[in-house]
Amino acid sequence: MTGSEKVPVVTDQPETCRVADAEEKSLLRKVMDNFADHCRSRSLFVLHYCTGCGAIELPPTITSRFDMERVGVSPMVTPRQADLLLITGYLSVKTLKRVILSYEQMQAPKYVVGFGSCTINGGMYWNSYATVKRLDQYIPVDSYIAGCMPRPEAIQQVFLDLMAKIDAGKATAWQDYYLNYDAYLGRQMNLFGQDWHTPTDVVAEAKHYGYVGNGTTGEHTALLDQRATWSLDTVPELYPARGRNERSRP
Amino acid sequence: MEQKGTKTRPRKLYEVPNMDVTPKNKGSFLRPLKALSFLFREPVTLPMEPRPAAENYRGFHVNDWEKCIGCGTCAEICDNEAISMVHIPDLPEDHKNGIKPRRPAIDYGRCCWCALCVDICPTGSIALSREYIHISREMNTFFILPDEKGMHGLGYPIGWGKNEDSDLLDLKRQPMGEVEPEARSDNFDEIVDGFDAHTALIEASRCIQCGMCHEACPTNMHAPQYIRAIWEGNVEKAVEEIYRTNPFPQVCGRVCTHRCETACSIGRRGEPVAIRWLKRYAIDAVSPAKVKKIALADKAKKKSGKKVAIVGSGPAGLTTAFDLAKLGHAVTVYESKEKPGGMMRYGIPEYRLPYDKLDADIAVIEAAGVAIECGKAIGRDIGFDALRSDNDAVVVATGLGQGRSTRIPGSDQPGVFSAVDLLARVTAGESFDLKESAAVIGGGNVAFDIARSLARLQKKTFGKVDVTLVALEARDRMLADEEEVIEGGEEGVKVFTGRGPKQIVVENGAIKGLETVLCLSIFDEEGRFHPKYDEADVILHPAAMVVEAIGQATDVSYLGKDVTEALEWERGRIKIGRDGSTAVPWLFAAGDMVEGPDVIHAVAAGHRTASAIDTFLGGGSSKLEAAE
Amino acid sequence: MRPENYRPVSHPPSHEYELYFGPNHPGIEGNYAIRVRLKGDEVQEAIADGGYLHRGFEKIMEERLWIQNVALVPRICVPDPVPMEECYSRAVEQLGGLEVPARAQWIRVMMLEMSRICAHLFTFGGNAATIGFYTNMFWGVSMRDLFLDLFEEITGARIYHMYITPGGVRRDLPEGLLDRLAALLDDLESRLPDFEDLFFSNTVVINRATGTGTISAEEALAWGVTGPNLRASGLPFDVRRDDPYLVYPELEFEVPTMKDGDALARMMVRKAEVLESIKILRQVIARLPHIEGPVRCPLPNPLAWNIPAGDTFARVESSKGELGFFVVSTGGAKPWRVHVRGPSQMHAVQVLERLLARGRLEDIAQIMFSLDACPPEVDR
Amino acid sequence: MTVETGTPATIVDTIQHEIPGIKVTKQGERRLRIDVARDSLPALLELLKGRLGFIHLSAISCVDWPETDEFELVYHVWSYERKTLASAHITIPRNPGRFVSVYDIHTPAGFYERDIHEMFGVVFVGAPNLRPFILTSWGGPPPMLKSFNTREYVNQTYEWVDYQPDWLKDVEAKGGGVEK
Repeated sequence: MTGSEKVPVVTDQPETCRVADAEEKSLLRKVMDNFADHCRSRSLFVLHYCTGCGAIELPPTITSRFDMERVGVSPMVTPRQADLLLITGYLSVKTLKRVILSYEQMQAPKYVVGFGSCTINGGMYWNSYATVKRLDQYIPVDSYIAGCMPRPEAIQQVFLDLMAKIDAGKATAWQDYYLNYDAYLGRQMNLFGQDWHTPTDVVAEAKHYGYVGNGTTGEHTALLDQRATWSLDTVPELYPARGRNERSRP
Repeated sequence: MEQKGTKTRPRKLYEVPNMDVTPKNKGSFLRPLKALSFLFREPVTLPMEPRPAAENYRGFHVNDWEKCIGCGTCAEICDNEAISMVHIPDLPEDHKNGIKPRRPAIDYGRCCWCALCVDICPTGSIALSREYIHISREMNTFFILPDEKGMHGLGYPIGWGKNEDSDLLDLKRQPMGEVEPEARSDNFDEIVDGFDAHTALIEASRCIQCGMCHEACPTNMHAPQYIRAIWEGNVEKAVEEIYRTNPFPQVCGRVCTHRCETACSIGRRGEPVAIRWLKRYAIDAVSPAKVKKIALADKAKKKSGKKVAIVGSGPAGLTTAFDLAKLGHAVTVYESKEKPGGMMRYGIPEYRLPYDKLDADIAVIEAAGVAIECGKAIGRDIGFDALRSDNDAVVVATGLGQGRSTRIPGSDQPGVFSAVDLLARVTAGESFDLKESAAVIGGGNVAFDIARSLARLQKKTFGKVDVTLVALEARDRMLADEEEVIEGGEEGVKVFTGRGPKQIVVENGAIKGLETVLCLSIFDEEGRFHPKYDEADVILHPAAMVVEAIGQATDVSYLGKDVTEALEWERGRIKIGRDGSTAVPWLFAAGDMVEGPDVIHAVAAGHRTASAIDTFLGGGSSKLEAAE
Repeated sequence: MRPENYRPVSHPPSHEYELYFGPNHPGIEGNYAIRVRLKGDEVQEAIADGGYLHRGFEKIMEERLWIQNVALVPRICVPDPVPMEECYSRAVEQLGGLEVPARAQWIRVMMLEMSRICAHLFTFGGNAATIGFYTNMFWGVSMRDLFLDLFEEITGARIYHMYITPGGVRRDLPEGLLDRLAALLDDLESRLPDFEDLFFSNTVVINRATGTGTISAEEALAWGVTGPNLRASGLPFDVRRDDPYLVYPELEFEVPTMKDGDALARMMVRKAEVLESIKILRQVIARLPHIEGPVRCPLPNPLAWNIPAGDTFARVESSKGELGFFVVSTGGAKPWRVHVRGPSQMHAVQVLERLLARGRLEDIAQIMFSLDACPPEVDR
Repeated sequence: MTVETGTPATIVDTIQHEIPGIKVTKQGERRLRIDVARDSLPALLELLKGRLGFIHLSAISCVDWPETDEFELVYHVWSYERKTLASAHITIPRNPGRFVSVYDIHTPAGFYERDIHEMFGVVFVGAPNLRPFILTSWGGPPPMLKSFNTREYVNQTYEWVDYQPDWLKDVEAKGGGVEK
């Protein structure tokens, strides 16, 4: 399961990743982008995915008592319509795969918040074989909240903080996934095995959004290219119904 | 029959009375619309500002740096290895009082806010505040070094702090049995019972393994290790740990000044772990033969062919001898008195240190190959030059054998004794003119040793005790150990504190008593010894004999003129380097005569000296270093 | 946008198809998946897929000191953490021969019942949400939050209290807490008719939930169903009464049951249990002020605390059913083995698979939530 | 002679009468410990369930004992009528870790056996479903085995954050730093 070589960690997202095209932008484009950012920050749809303990504080946050809908934060059941992915605590390896699939399905711009100790440095489960220790090695993260688990007030504040960041055009972690996709993919492969791949063509998306950098492609994405096409049967573990389980076949 | 009984047993499963909550009737279709009334109720929604947390909320850490001693117990108990100790060179370091220059840093990528660190903290410095919001993308902000202001310096009030209910430390020592004062006051039997296996285990379990004792001990005994071994029930391992640094476990297990216990973290808020008694328990629990085997396990197989002579068989001399013998050198110890042990035998009364226990320690040292020649005084029986010429190196460790005199009027009377001299006579069983009443001048441990010895002899001889002890220091600043003062009082020693000796009153050639005056101050403004007295406040303590216990001096006349001149001197003592070396290359000095003040320091000096001699002799002292 | 290598997935030419329920869906508390094979909207077969919340608890508990595990155990079941603390602590007490002081026993009962109310209120909401009644969820969750405020006052934390330790509890109650609890219970009681109007006697809800996911009494026993789910099938078994612990024998309470064993019956049993818990809490409020004394027996230094060798099985009635901890000690400072038997290990796997196979697509979420299965308890 | 049914004494008598060589110990008011040879276990469970009312299989616990090279399996059965929990202890050799399934006696065994199979690698012959449940993404050895060192595995597989906050840089500049 473990690859021998470790991929260097990108702890901090490059702050300048939008500067390059900012220079090329026309004034109108800039104004439009700022306006879009402003609007985005006022309507955040949170993917309804309870990945760990911290999710228990989400119902209070969303419902009457702490009511986050008053600032435009609302749950959303499908990834494709969601803006915000909350990693509410520890991630088992099995969940991480689904998280990556969900994250890749979300439309850019998309934001990720890590809840509590477990997403930062392993937390309570630091010596558990089953959980992932650092979230930012596998998907880019916009913000972390300290706590085990963070209470609703803290979650409120992270929403407000994130909204301010989006409004200011600084919540750009998602671009890092495109710019350094090869490194992210490499670390995912280290954990899941070399045959790991997802249905989303991230490199093509990077081209679409215009965030192709030196790190977008590399040795790991080359492995993906060898596979050329994706089909249900190539990821047996994710979709065990295929070929694995005779009982479910009619 | 029995089978039949079970077979015909009625199945009662469904007959247990129960409460059926089946709804009687469905509500009207419109009933849910009642919820519309909520439109006019006050909303439960809270304002966006974060609420203040509850009074014992477990939020971010705070740590009072003034209180924190850097013991690292918080890091030890932490579930998640979230706490690591950070060495901060700016902070004060105080081994004696158990303070390390380090403070806990906390990883909020690990912490689970269980507050076990708070509950176990020996000082009560660490606490959890009511602050709970920290949001950042910068990983480094999640690793913090909390001080009393908290994570963001905002000074939130403390939430979960030290509390008696949740304190995880056992602050009470296991009780130590002692012989009752009535039963002990007329004999020299050992007073302290020692721990039994069960109490020793419980006492050992109190240790939090912070290692403050190790640092505080002059010879850096591995106290945490042997305490852990005792807790594990492995006394042999404990003895092994003890012998790594101390060949006098029997002695130090009884009469050590236990600097370790002063530094003990548990002692911050409670009673320190009884490290000394645990050591005594360990060594008492292992058979002498086994002790020998353990102590000599690291003895060198080869002989070095070098010879070393050691003058004086006190703790410093014998420790040096033990180390050198284990390294393969031929060591001879010369002792002027009849039996080896020096002050340990002739200075410490038997009720504190039974002689057979001391003999046990010395037997191990002899088993290492050390030759001890008793009754051989250098300068009297053997010349110092001969010693020099016969050996490759010489160590002098003759201690402080001479009592100092107060030189007050009457101190030259026949009935005035020096404490060391008298203690030695008591040990040797020599007779002296014991009187029915006695006065002791001095407030240190030696003064109490002689006072309590005299009390015993008086009780034995006359059936009653009349010993007065006069100390210069006030009661709360007595030099003697607290337990000496208490036990002495129990045995009938009358203690007068804050008084200085004025004169010994003599009438008709017989001592009538000791006159003392009130002491106003002991030291002058520059901190020098210069007591001031209130001459008007005079008390006469009736006594037929007086013992002076105000300090000792050394006698180095045996060195001879040449050597004395070749040596460097400092305030009447031989000047030595840290390793016991003197200005004369082949001559080393150790123990009370050059340093003081107690057995454990002498042992430490012995180790250093032995190591230096081994280097001087060209032997690799690798073994000793490895043992360190 | 459509990736370049996108190929449409072709289903086999069959009127049967497979559907992946979860892991990100609102049908169950937490991160869990069900794979269902459907014919039309009739479920042919359901296969539970767990492990998304697997943290290897049983393994890492073997690596930690007895006291350190106190911080770990509540995390086994997020919505109802107190029974975990109680069960683990009691196992350690049984092995170590610790006596829990009377006052601590009463406080523990209080904590357990508060936690039960919280868990049931949460389930009220969840049950409603699975059939599209979000108002009830909003009410349930905000009501529960008031209890969490009290928890915060007592223990210093909202969710993971880490309050019950072997030998008692960590601190005594803050001043005036019992009054505030009494007021909150009154408040809750006064709110229950609202829940009743909106939800429990709502014709739509009753029609919708009647006959959904029915478990007969025989099945319930055979499948190892416990807790409210068992009682909803007419079997009045409750660990608190059958295998009593703490001061439950001194308390008066009923074990509510229903006969039907369907989703509605399970909801009703939970509703009745909230009332019983209120009753118990009122007794605690009346008795606790008269019980003086320490709240924890003296513990040895936790860094050097060996528990005598042996094994024990401690049981607690959690809001979901029978919770058991099998703890083995070899006389060391750490447990040799801790086995957690969560009630959901039955409910969320074998029982759920069987029930879903009888149901229809639209019932799946409701059945899952009506069983009140707690996936972290399954995965551990 | 009539023996009153329902008391633990009768349970003990019945069990000992039916299955010779069995050791039954009373551990507290409602706890029985039964040590039984592994071959007799299914018969014991049948007896407990069919005649004595122990119909609820509370749990099956597995304990790894590398020193004796054995697995200990503990079957906890509860009787709703007698209010007693009986824990039947058996040991099976670790190699091969193989035992017969009791699914046909107690349905809940299906889950526990599957769980033990996953976590310890014990194979239950006749179990309906031993497919991976929790550890579908796992390629390593059964993690609950004592021989599996989770800490070592974690250190090999994952990286930790290397914190470099400003205060630490200051302290390091002065010669201090994090003590290992």
